[in-house]
Amino acid sequence: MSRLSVSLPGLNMKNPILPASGCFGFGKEYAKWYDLSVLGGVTIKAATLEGRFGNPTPRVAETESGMLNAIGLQNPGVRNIIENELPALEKYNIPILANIAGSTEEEYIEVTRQISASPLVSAVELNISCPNVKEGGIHFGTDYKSAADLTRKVKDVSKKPVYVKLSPNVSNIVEMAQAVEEAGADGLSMINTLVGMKLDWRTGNPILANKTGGLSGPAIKPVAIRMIYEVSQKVSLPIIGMGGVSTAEDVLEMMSAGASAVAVGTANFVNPYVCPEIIEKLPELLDEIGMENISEMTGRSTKQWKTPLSSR
Amino acid sequence: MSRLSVSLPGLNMKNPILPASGCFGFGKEYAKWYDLSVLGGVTIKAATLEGRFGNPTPRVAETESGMLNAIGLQNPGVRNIIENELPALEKYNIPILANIAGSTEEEYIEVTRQISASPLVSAVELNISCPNVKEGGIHFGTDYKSAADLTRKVKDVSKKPVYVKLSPNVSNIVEMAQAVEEAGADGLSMINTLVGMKLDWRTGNPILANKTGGLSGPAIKPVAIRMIYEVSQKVSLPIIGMGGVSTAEDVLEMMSAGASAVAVGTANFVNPYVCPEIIEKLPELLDEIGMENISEMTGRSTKQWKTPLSSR
Amino acid sequence: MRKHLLKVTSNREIARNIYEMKLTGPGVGSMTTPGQFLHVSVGNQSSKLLRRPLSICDVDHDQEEVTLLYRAQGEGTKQLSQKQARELVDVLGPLGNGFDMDAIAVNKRALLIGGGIGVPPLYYLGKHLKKKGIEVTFILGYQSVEDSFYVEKFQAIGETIVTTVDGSLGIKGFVTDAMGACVEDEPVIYSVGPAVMLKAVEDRAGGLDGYLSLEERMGCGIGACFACVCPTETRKSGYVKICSDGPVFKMGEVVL
Amino acid sequence: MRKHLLKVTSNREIARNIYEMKLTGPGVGSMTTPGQFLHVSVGNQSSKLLRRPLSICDVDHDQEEVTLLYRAQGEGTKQLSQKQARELVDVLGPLGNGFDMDAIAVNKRALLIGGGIGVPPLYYLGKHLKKKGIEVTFILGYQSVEDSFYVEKFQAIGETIVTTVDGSLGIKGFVTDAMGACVEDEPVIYSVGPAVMLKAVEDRAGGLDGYLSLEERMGCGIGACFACVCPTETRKSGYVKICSDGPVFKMGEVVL
Ligand SMILES: Cc1cc2nc3c(=O)[nH]c(=O)nc-3n(C[C@H](O)[C@H](O)[C@H](O)COP(=O)(O)OP(=O)(O)OC[C@H]3O[C@@H](n4cnc5c(N)ncnc54)[C@H](O)[C@@H]3O)c2cc1C
Ligand SMILES: Cc1cc2nc3c(=O)[nH]c(=O)nc-3n(C[C@H](O)[C@H](O)[C@H](O)COP(=O)(O)OP(=O)(O)OC[C@H]3O[C@@H](n4cnc5c(N)ncnc54)[C@H](O)[C@@H]3O)c2cc1C
Ligand SMILES: Cc1cc2nc3c(=O)[nH]c(=O)nc-3n(C[C@H](O)[C@H](O)[C@H](O)COP(=O)(O)O)c2cc1C
Ligand SMILES: Cc1cc2nc3c(=O)[nH]c(=O)nc-3n(C[C@H](O)[C@H](O)[C@H](O)COP(=O)(O)O)c2cc1C
Ligand code: FES
Ligand code: FES
Repeated sequence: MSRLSVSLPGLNMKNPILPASGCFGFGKEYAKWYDLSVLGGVTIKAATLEGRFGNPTPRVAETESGMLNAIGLQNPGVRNIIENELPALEKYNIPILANIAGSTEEEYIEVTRQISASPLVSAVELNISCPNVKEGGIHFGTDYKSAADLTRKVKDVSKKPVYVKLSPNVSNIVEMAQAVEEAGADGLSMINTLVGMKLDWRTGNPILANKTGGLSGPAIKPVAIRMIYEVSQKVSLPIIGMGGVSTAEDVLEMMSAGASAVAVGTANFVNPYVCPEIIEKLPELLDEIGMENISEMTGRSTKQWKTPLSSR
Repeated sequence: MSRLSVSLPGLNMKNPILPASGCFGFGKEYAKWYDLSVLGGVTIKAATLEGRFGNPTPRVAETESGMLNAIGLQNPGVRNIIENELPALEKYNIPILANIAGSTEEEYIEVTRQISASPLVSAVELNISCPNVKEGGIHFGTDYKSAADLTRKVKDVSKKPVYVKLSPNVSNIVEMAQAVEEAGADGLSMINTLVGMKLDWRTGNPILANKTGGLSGPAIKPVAIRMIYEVSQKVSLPIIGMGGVSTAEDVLEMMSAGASAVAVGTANFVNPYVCPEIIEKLPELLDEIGMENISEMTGRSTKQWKTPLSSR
Repeated sequence: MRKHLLKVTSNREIARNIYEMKLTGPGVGSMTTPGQFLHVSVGNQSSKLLRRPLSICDVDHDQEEVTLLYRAQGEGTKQLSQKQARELVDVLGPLGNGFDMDAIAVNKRALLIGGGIGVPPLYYLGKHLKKKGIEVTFILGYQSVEDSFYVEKFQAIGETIVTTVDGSLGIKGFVTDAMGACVEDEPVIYSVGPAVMLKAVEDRAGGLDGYLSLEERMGCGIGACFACVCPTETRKSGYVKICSDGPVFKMGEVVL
Repeated sequence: MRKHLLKVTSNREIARNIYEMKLTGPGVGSMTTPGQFLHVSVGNQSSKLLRRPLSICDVDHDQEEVTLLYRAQGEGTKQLSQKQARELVDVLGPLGNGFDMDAIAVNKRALLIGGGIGVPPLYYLGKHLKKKGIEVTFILGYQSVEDSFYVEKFQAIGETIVTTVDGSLGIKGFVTDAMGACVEDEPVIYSVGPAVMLKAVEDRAGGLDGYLSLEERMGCGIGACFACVCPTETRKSGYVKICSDGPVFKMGEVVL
C-alpha cells in the first residue's frame, strides 16, 4: 500500500490514474512510449458484439480547449478483443477496465457475458452514453428506467464488478446515478462527452462527417467537477472521474469533488506521456498540502467548507 | 436596409449583434467605451420584481477557455430599471431586449407586465434558465410543462414579443423548444450557461461562494452550435444565438447553425470593444465568401451538405 | 476609459515569485491617480480569458512608463511573468477610483498599511502624499524576508516599519501588531490588502479617518457584470462595485 | 517513438502564407525516412489542444536540422507561424510509415506528384531517390504563382513540371493535366495531396505501381484513437489507420 494507492470494486490500483476509454486504444500504441505497468489501470476502447467500422471521416475537430470526436465505436468486436488485444496487456499486471457498448440490451448483455469472463478483465464499464452512434446506447443514458433495466440485466451476467458510465447530456445527473445505483451498479464512471458541433464558417458545413460529436478536454472539466460533486453526495458508489483532466492538480481537484480514481482521455493526444507525468507529480502535490494518502482526497470538498480567496 | 440588417419579432436590428444579458449591465458602463448606437441591439441584465443583492462573493472563477459565474440575478428591481436605467439607453435608438427573471410564475408575470409596457423595451427575454439561484427559474427551464405554462401566461400579459431563453442543462433541448413554441413564444434565446464548478485543489473548497456557477465563454460554443442546429430544424421560431461567441467568424458559424441574431456575453470582459469590432469585421467576411446579405447565413448548415476537408 | 497595448520594457523577479513589470506607451499618460488599477490580459489566443486586476505601483510620466508589481501565483500571473521585453501587453485602464488625497489636511500624518501584494499601490500613493508635503509612515507586512520587496524604496519616502509572519525581517507578526504607536498622533490611514487584514486594520484604527482598498475576483472590471460587489450600509442600493465604485472606499463605508 | 523539444532556427514566409520552419535538436537524428511526419504542438498553455501533422520536408543530419513547410491557414498553423528563432516546439515523431524506396528497381524512373501543401514531403523523397540513382520527375501543382514554392530546389533534383490552376506559372490546370507524357515510360508514382487529387492521380496512372500519402484529421497521431481511418478492401480489418499504418499506402490499397 503506497500513498497513491486506491481501491475500488475490482480495481486495486497502485495509483488513481487510468487512461479513459477510446483515448488509449487497447494499450499497445502507448506501450511504445512508456511502460504501462506504471499506470493505476487501463480502460480499453468500447467493445461491441461484432466488429464495427464506425463513422465516416473526418471524425475529430478542434474546439477551444477541447475537441469533438465522432469515432462511432469502431472496434474489432468482443471476440477479437479477448483473443487478440487483451493478452498483450497481461504482462503489465494492471487492472483492466473493459468498456462495453451495444445497440440493444441483448448486445450489451452478450458482450458483458463474454468479456467479463476473461481472467484479464478486472471490471466492466457500461457505456450507456456514447453520443456518436444512433444505436450507441445514448438512449439508455438519458432515460432512467432504461438505464436501470440495462444495469440490472448486465449485472446478472457479469462476472466482474460493473461501472456505469454516465452521460452528462441529461437534465438531472443525480437521478440517473441513483437509478443505476439502485439497479445494482458497483461504481460510476463520469462523465462521457457533451454533445457538440462545429461548422466551417466559410461553407456552413459541419466539420465532422457525423455532423455532431462528443466534446471532451479541459473545456468540459467544470461540468465534470460539478456532476461528480453533486452525485457523490447522493450515491454511495465509488466514482471514476473524468472529463478534461490533464494535470496532477486536475486529478486532486476531481478527487476532492468526489472521485475515487481518475481517467485521463483527450490529454493523451496532447502529450502521450501525460499519465506517467501526472503519476510522478502527485506525491509532490500531496507533500505541498501536507496530505499523506491520496485516498483521503476523495470528497474533501463536501467534508469541509472554508471561505476561499482569504487563503493568500 | 444594409447588408448586415436582420429582422426578428420586435427587433429590427441594423446588424445581428447584441450584448448578452448580464454581461453588459444596463449599458451605461460600456457607453463610456464606445457609442452604443453601433450595436444591433442590447440585452439588459435580468429584472426581478424587487431588487436583489445576489449571491455572496467570489462570484466568478476562471476555467479553460471559459468562466463560471454565480452572480445570482443581482439587479435593482423592475421599477428602478424602468425609471433609472432604461431612459439612459433611449438616445442610442437601438432595440432593447429586456431579460426577465423570477422565483414564481406571479413574479415573472408581473415583471413582464411592467417592463413590456415601457415604450423603450422592444421585446422581452424570459430567463427560465438561470442556474445560480435556487428560485431563479431553472426549474421552469428543465421541465417542459412548467416552461410552456409560464410562456403562455407571460405571453398573455406581454405587450412585446417574448423570447424564451433556454437552458442547455437538459436531456432534450428540442422538446423544450417545441414546448415553448407551442405555448406561443415569439422567439428563442439559446443558450444560457452550463452548470459547472471549480475547486481549489489545495483546499478542496469551491472557488465560488455559491459552489456551482454557470459556465460561459468559448468552451461552451460547440454545445451552443449543436443545440441551435438541432432546434432550428424543428421549430420555426427565430433564434438569438449565444454561447462562446467572440469573433466575427463565430457569429457566422452560429448563424449558419440556425441563429438569426447573435448575442455576445463573456467576450465583452475579455475585450470591451468586441461588439463594435465584430460588427466592423462582418462585411469583410461576407465579401470573402461572396455573400451579399448576412440574413442569408441563417441556417445554411442545414440547407446544403458537402464533404469538408476537400476544401483546401 | 481605454484599452492600451503597452510595451514591456522590463519584467524581472525582485523577490520570491514577485515580479516587477515596467510597461511603456502613450496610454500611460492617463495613469495619474494612486489606487487605480489596470485590468491586464495575460496572453493572446490563450485559454485564460479573464483579465487580472493589478494596481498601479508607480508611474514615470517623463518616460511614459508604468510599473506593476505582482505575485506569480496562479496560471495567469505565471504566464505574465514569462513576458519578455518588447512584447506587448493588453491592458484596460486606469480603472476604478483611487485614493482621495485632497481630503487630508496638510498638518496630518499619513499611515500607509499594506500586506503582501497589497503593498504595491502604497508606493505611488506615498510618493504623491510626500509631494503634497504630508509626512508618511509605512507599515508593510510580508510572509518572510524572501517575500519582501521595495523596502528601501519605501524608506526613501518615509519611515518604514516591516512585519514578517516568521520574524525573518522587522517585527514578527502582522501589520496590525505594528500599528500601536503609529496611530497615537491620529494619522489618516490608507490600507490595502486582503479583506481579513483590512478588517483588522479597521478595528485597530478605532474610528480614525482612513481609506481601504478592496480586492475581489472580477469579471468585466468596469462595473457591468456585478461580480465584485461588496455590501454597504451607507448607500441606498445596499452594495458597491469594487471595480468601479472602488477599489478604494472610506473606512467604515463597506461591510468587510 | 518519442517526444522532442526542438529549437526553431528559422521560420519564414517563403510564399503566400507558406512558411518554412527549420528546427534543431538531438531528436532530428531519428528522422530518416521520407513520407513520415511530425505531430506538432502549436503552442504552450494554449487553447489549441490538438497537434498538427506536418510532413518532414528535409533533414540535414550534419546540422541536426529538420525542415517543415506549412501553410498558415487555420488558427493552429497561424500560431505556429508566429514562432521566433530560439523558441521551442514540441513535436512527436517521426510518426507513420514513409515511402518504401526499396521496392523501386534502379532502372525505373520515379514520378513524384504533389499538390499544394502535399508538395513538401516530395522534396526529401526526391533527394533520397536521386541518391539511390533513380531518375526523378516532379509534377507540382499550385493555385497560382504566388502560392508556389521550392520550384528551383526541386529543379536541382530532377525535371520539374509546374501546374497552376490560374495558369500564372507553368501549365494551366491540375497535376493530372501534366501526367500524360510522364507516364509513358511507366514510372513508379509517388503522390501526396488531398484525397480528390490522389483519386485523380490513381485513375490517370492506370495500373502503374505507386504510392499515395493520405491526409486526414487526426487525434492521437499514433494509432490509438481511430480518428484517421480509411477503408480498404485488401485487409481483413476493412480499414487502415492513416497515422500509424500510413500515411503512405500502395496505390490501390485504400478506397479513396
Ligand atoms: C483592485 C485590485 C488590485 C490588485 N493589485 C494587485 C497588485 O498590484 N499586485 C498583485 O500581485 N496582485 C494584485 N491583486 C490581486 C491579483 O489580481 C490576483 O493575485 C491575480 O488576479 C491572480 O491571478 P492568477 O493568474 O495568479 O491566479 P488564478 O488563480 O489563475 O486566477 C483565476 C482568476 O481568479 C482571479 N483571482 C485569483 N486570485 C485573486 C485575488 N486575490 N484577487 C482578485 N482576483 C483574483 C484572477 O483575476 C482570475 O480571474 C489586485 C486585485 C485587485 C482586485
Ligand atoms: C500526414 C500528414 C502530413 C501533412 N503534411 C503537411 C505539410 O507538410 N505541410 C502542410 O502545410 N500541411 C500538411 N498537412 C496538413 C496539415 O496537417 C493541416 O493543414 C493542418 O493541420 C491545419 O491546421 P490549422 O491549424 O491550419 O487548421 P485548423 O482549422 O485550426 O485545424 C483544426 C484541426 O483540424 C485539423 N486539420 C485541419 N485541416 C487539416 C488537413 N487538411 N489535414 C489534416 N488535418 C487538418 C488540424 O490538424 C487540427 O486538429 C499534413 C496532413 C497530414 C495528415
Ligand atoms: C477519441 C475519443 C474516443 C472515445 N471513445 C470512447 C469509447 O469508446 N467509450 C467510452 O465510454 N468513452 C469514449 N470516449 C469518452 C472518454 O472516455 C471520456 O469519457 C471523455 O473523453 C472525457 O474525458 P477527457 O476530457 O479526459 O477526454 C472517447 C473520447 C474520445 C476523445
Ligand atoms: C456574469 C454573467 C452574468 C449573466 N447574467 C445573466 C442574466 O442576468 N440573465 C440571463 O438570461 N443570462 C445571464 N448570463 C448568461 C449570458 O447571457 C449568456 O447566455 C451566456 O453567458 C453564454 O454566452 P457567452 O458564452 O457569450 O457568455 C450571464 C452570464 C455571465 C457570464
Ligand atoms: S468586475 Fe464586473 S462589476 Fe466589477
Ligand atoms: S490519429 Fe489517432 S488513430 Fe490515427
